[in-house]
Amino acid sequence: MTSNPLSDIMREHICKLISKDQRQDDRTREEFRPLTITTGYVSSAEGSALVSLGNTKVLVGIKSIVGEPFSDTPDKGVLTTNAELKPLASENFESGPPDEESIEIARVVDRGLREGKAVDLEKLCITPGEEVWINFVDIHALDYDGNLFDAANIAAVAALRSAMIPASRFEKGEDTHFPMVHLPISATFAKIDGYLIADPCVDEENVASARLTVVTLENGNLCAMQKGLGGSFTKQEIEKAIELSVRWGQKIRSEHFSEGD
Amino acid sequence: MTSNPLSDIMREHICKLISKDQRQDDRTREEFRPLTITTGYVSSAEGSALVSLGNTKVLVGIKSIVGEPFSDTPDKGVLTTNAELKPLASENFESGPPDEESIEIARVVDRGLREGKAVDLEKLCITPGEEVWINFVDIHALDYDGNLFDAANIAAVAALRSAMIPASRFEKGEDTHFPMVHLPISATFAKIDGYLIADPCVDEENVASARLTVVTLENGNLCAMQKGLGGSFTKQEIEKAIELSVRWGQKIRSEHFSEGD
Amino acid sequence: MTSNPLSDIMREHICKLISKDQRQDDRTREEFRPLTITTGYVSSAEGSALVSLGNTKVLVGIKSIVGEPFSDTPDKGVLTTNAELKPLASENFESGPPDEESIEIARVVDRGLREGKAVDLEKLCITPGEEVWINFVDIHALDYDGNLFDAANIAAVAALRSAMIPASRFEKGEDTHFPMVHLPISATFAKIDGYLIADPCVDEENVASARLTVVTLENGNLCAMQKGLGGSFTKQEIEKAIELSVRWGQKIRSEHFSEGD
Amino acid sequence: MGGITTDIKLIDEKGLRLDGRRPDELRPLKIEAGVLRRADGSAYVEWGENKVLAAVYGPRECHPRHRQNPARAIVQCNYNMASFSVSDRKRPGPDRRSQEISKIISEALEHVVFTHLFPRTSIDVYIEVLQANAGTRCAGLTAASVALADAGVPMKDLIASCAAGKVADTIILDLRKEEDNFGQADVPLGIVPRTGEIVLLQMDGDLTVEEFNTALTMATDACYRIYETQKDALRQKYCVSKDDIAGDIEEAAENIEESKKENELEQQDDVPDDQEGGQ
Amino acid sequence: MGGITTDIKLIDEKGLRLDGRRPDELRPLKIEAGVLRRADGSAYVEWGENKVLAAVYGPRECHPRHRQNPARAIVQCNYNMASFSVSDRKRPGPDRRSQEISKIISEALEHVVFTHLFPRTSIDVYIEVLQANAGTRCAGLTAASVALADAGVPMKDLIASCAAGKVADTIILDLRKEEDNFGQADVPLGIVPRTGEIVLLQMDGDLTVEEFNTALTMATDACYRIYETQKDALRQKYCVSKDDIAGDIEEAAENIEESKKENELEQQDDVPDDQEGGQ
Amino acid sequence: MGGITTDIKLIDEKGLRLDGRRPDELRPLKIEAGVLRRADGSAYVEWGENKVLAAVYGPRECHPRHRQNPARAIVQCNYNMASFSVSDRKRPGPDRRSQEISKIISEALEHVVFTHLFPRTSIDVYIEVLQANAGTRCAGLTAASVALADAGVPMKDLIASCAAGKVADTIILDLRKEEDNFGQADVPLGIVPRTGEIVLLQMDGDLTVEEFNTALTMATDACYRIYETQKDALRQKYCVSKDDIAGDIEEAAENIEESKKENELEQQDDVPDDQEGGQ
Repeated sequence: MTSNPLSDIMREHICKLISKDQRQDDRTREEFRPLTITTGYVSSAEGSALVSLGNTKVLVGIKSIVGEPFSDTPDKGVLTTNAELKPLASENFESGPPDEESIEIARVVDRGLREGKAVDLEKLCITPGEEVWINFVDIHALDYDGNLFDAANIAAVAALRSAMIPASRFEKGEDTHFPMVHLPISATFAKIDGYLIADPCVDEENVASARLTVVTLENGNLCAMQKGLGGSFTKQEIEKAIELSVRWGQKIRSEHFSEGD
Repeated sequence: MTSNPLSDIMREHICKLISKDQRQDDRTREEFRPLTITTGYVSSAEGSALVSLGNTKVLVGIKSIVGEPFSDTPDKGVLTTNAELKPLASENFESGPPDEESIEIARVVDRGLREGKAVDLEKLCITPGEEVWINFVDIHALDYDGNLFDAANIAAVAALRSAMIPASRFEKGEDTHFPMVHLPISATFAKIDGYLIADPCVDEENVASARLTVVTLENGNLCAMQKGLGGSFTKQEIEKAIELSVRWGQKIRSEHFSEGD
Repeated sequence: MTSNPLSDIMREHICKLISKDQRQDDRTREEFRPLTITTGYVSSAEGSALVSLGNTKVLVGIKSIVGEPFSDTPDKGVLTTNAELKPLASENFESGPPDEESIEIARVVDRGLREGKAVDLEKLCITPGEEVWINFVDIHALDYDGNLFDAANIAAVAALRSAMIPASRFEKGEDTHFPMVHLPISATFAKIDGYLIADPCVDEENVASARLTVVTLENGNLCAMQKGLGGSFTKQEIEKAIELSVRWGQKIRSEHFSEGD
Repeated sequence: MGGITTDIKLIDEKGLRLDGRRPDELRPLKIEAGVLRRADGSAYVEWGENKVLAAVYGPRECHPRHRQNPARAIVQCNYNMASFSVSDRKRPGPDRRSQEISKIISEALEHVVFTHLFPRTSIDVYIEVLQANAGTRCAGLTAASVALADAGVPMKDLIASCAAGKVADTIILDLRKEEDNFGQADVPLGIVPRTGEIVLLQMDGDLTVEEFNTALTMATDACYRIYETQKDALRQKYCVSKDDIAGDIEEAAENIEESKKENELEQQDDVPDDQEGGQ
Repeated sequence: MGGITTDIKLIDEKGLRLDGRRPDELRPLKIEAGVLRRADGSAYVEWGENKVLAAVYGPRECHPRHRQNPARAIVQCNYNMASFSVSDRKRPGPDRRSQEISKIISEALEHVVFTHLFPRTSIDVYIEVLQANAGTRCAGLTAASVALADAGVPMKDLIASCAAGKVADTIILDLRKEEDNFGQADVPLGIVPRTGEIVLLQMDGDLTVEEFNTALTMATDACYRIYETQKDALRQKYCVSKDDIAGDIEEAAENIEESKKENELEQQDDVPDDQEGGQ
Repeated sequence: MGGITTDIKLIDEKGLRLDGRRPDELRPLKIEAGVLRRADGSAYVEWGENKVLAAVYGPRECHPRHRQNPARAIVQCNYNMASFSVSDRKRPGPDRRSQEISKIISEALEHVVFTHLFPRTSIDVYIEVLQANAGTRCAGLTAASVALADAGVPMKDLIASCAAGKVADTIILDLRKEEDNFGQADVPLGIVPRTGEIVLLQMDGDLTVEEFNTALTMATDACYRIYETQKDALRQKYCVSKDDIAGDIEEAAENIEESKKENELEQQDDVPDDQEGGQ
């Protein structure tokens, strides 16, 4: 946050590139970094996915237990999302209980899954009012090079999609696939020097004035949105971000989550 | 707590006034500040009261839930008092879990209510040993100009007195008034430069050596007492304080809690 | 941990003594300090023991309640060990939740009791899968002059051995003795300047490079071991420590825990 | 969104809502500046059944020190709901929701405060929700910016904040509790009225891009109306009644009670004008 | 007060209490100074079935720093009950009750310590209740002031502390557990014996003003008796047995055990004298 | 040890274990150095079904300050198990077990790092267990020392770590989960291979002195084999493939998968040799 000669030079360099539609890693302003998804990474989890977005790496694991439903949704399972920004992943992350940054990431990923109706929670009910599946979506940042929002969202969707309900372990019948309905995909943008750029790396995040995350569905609808940081957006910028988000969501779904996958 | 020129001048000024039976706000030593009580301030609470004692403002809200009784009092409801000295109310209050100052206030208010038998806890029993009303008395300091003890006590009594047991919301029959029996009223005194003064404002608290809170009942009996700060009292001072407390209690009850009220 | 003239002189002094098989308190390297055990010190506990090992004093109290067994051991009672290094006992201990030092002591004492099968946990079962005795072994350091590990272990064993299951208080029949089976005794050694010394006092702990605790049983078998601090041991040193530990264990058992005791 | 289904008809045959409002109608809003003595600045907002208090302390020395910024002030907002502000008692202390709201409000306020004037300091904003009925983050941000102005903190502009959303397939303004619980989407917005910049934006639920744009426009228009009420509150304190700065919150509550009906009438007249002006 | 009703007869026909005491009779009290090696000062108090240990460290550097007072030392007391000191296991760590007691004991002790001699430092007092049977705050304060003296901290005087109360409509001294649970009022008191100043005072239950005054007088008188025992403990350590400063707590426990009956006899003689002397 | 009885035959008639291993046989072990970009040094260890990541930051300024040592660096290890690394979900955050492991690993690492070169600094080691199957503290320590080397922290030597134990009255090497749960003893060991010094040692269960010595010898021998794998991992990164330093953890996972069988064959040949060499 503070100003020092090195960060000033870095800022200048990044802004100059962006003004020419260039990035440090040879991307254009609207381009996202390469994405790889490895599901089934952790065999002790019901489902897991290791996602690399450029150099950012996030591991998500799903664990399920049998428990009581919330009293106002007696016929629905429970989905709980936690994020841990481990000090392993960056010198800026600290040990201890989740700070406001991890809470924001967890809540935005959670909102995408919940509002985008990613999982059919009614199918996670065992006995209405008594027993349901309580499912923990645990997000671990392993290597931090910016844009944890999108890496975490995609890892969570991929982990859930690959997960099996551990019914046999709990003597509740046979294991079945998680009841996935939708694939809400998040796209995050930063505003730097008046330009909107997609999928900021950490050096870009450090000089960004504002951040916008847009989560979209298969039909192009919006299911969640979050603006962050001390800067502002114009209405036009938000429209542009939405347009790019819809496109990115379709790309991810077709390249990584097509039927046969 | 520390000594600096300004606070030394303030101390001198306050002591000089007090020696002449005067106060900054034109009171005598034994005089309390004007009191206003607004009940029903918060409609989401079962009962609430906003109390101004001079410039000190305290809001108390009551919430009730159905729960289990304590094992040693199976036929009694539960009353739990919490105080939050929010940083909103003073630059000296900090965010976070209750500190020893808020704990002391909560416990002294609680002791007054409990020992003064303000509420008939047996009438807050639903099914002995199984279900009782658990009632939370939450004290929020909003604006701090000294003597939170009395403002909090009066707000708690007024809030309880105005509260309805939310029986219908919990499907336990019809809402009824809280079973109030007694109205324990607290009076707090500070010792400054050898003088006993009633109802200290914050500038007075800052130079006081000792504090005494006396809680009295309708019949003039005592139900709770608490001495605070690093100074001392003589027996005579305590007798004087008790006498003033009984008078203040009667005044509050007749002016604010008379039958028709 | 830091280096200063006084601690350098102390280190030199201690090392010189040790090289001559001497100690500050007239012990040889392999000698433990005098031990006294007072059981039944706290009548509110089910069992208690105040142990002095030289100037180190530790009080252990046992409290038992009726509760549910762990799901994987439905027919066994529960033993839980906590240690509190109270600031009362040393200027180096701080208030607050257990730090890593108290956790290590609690866990090593616990491991000795558990792995040494000190208590027949099956006899602490009331109704399999439903009710068992949950037993708290609470270790309070009162005066700290080194080697809390052994003082705590011996106090815990003595307290358990003297404890009565409070069955009558919980209306579960008559009080009976705790079902003690084995008496695991711990012996702790420090490495100073290449020498292995038994039962370090605090001045010795301050200059020690490594620590080794060995817990032995009646038959001379090992049931727990813990190496600590940033130094190292050779295989020969460990063999020597084991030999001394077995001897110390037998001595304690015959002097303090003989049948008639 | 609550995502809970209901038989309640959220929009009736005449296109009116549960409380009789038209889709683009705000709940009654009253703002009073300078209601607390001790704080450097404060504001009380009563918005429908929401009652929210905001207090500002600072610029002052920043604690903890490692948060200090040598180049500017930091804005630290603490949003808190009173345990009794909602139907089911809320456990005291910050939960994840309130920490998120505190963060986004802090960030929004940083945009309008001239933070570079006060290096190394912190400007602390405390928002207490005394009574809640959906829309408290917008009410809190609206109150906080009036409190900052009341504290004399130099700012570019106030921030005005309001939510739009969707219930029964209709885009509506300023959702109340039932509409939030049983609705289809919620879009809280905060803008800098002079420039139209968006400084707070969240969305949850299900909206087509067109619906989102409609909601954004509707909320933006409302922000301009709210802005007028904010400025009135400051005028009220500093111009109209210069010699009556006392104004405390009970008075505020009473004043508000009295002027509620007046207000409702007023609003039905003013609002459309403002709406046009805002676009 | 527990406020629980009971069939137990707390005062019998002869006017004696459950444990055979007269209304104004103290439980057996023994105090030993200097029982811990590591602490700068310490004291062990056995008072009826209460066993309390107090240790003092300081004056020493004050942590955390922001608590430092540039003009004087602060006294920080930490009162703690061992988990096994009561019938139902107490969860380890501070609860609200022990935080309140720590606060009022700290404040009382500040009155007698010459704190201005040690600016910026802290004098830390740790009170551990090893076994509890009502009256532990008085026992703790009594022990703490002996421990402060043992630590060589300059003081105006010791503080002596004792409670009076009401059971079965009778004002009695020094309540034990059943009397506290089933009684009608409790008045813990701490005084500076040389001046008679009241530095600790609480009350709960139901008392007329007259009853309160009686209880206050009774507790005050008892404080003077306790003061003598405190001074004896210090004499014992520093004069009588100068070459035997070792005294540790087991020895203390044993000594106490032995001298209990002796003490009970003694008390029945001494107490009335002391009572008069104290007034 | 779990101390739970079982009908499972942990050693079969041929003297082989549940997974077909001989008593003194290690599970397949693969180590990769430098798998994280952001950390100053890192290592990934896949050891049987354990997956462990270690990262090193520092030497860097030590926080909190009061932990600083003016004479040397401190090594602060934080061992953590991911909530999903075990069959029953682990609650996030440090429990007593992980705090103990963090402490003994920190102490072991302090022995090999030239801490006096970096006074007042801290060297922070983070160990994340992503998937656990007994032996994670040994895997963590093994990974951590490779990560320290990868970070360029000056060290006397690496630390190699492995456990031996006892199941079905047989001393065996490198227990997997069932062997740990239903076994009779576990002895985790960490040594400095060049000198044979023992820097980590724990034991739990029931062993005669002779059995313990056998276990210690068996674990020591295995540490020398592990040491070779550690050095290979560093060679792999810094010599063999100087121009391909990228290696990230998925690749590591894939590489490991491919070479597992290869490895198993290799091991059956190499191990006995190493064992002799190690003594």
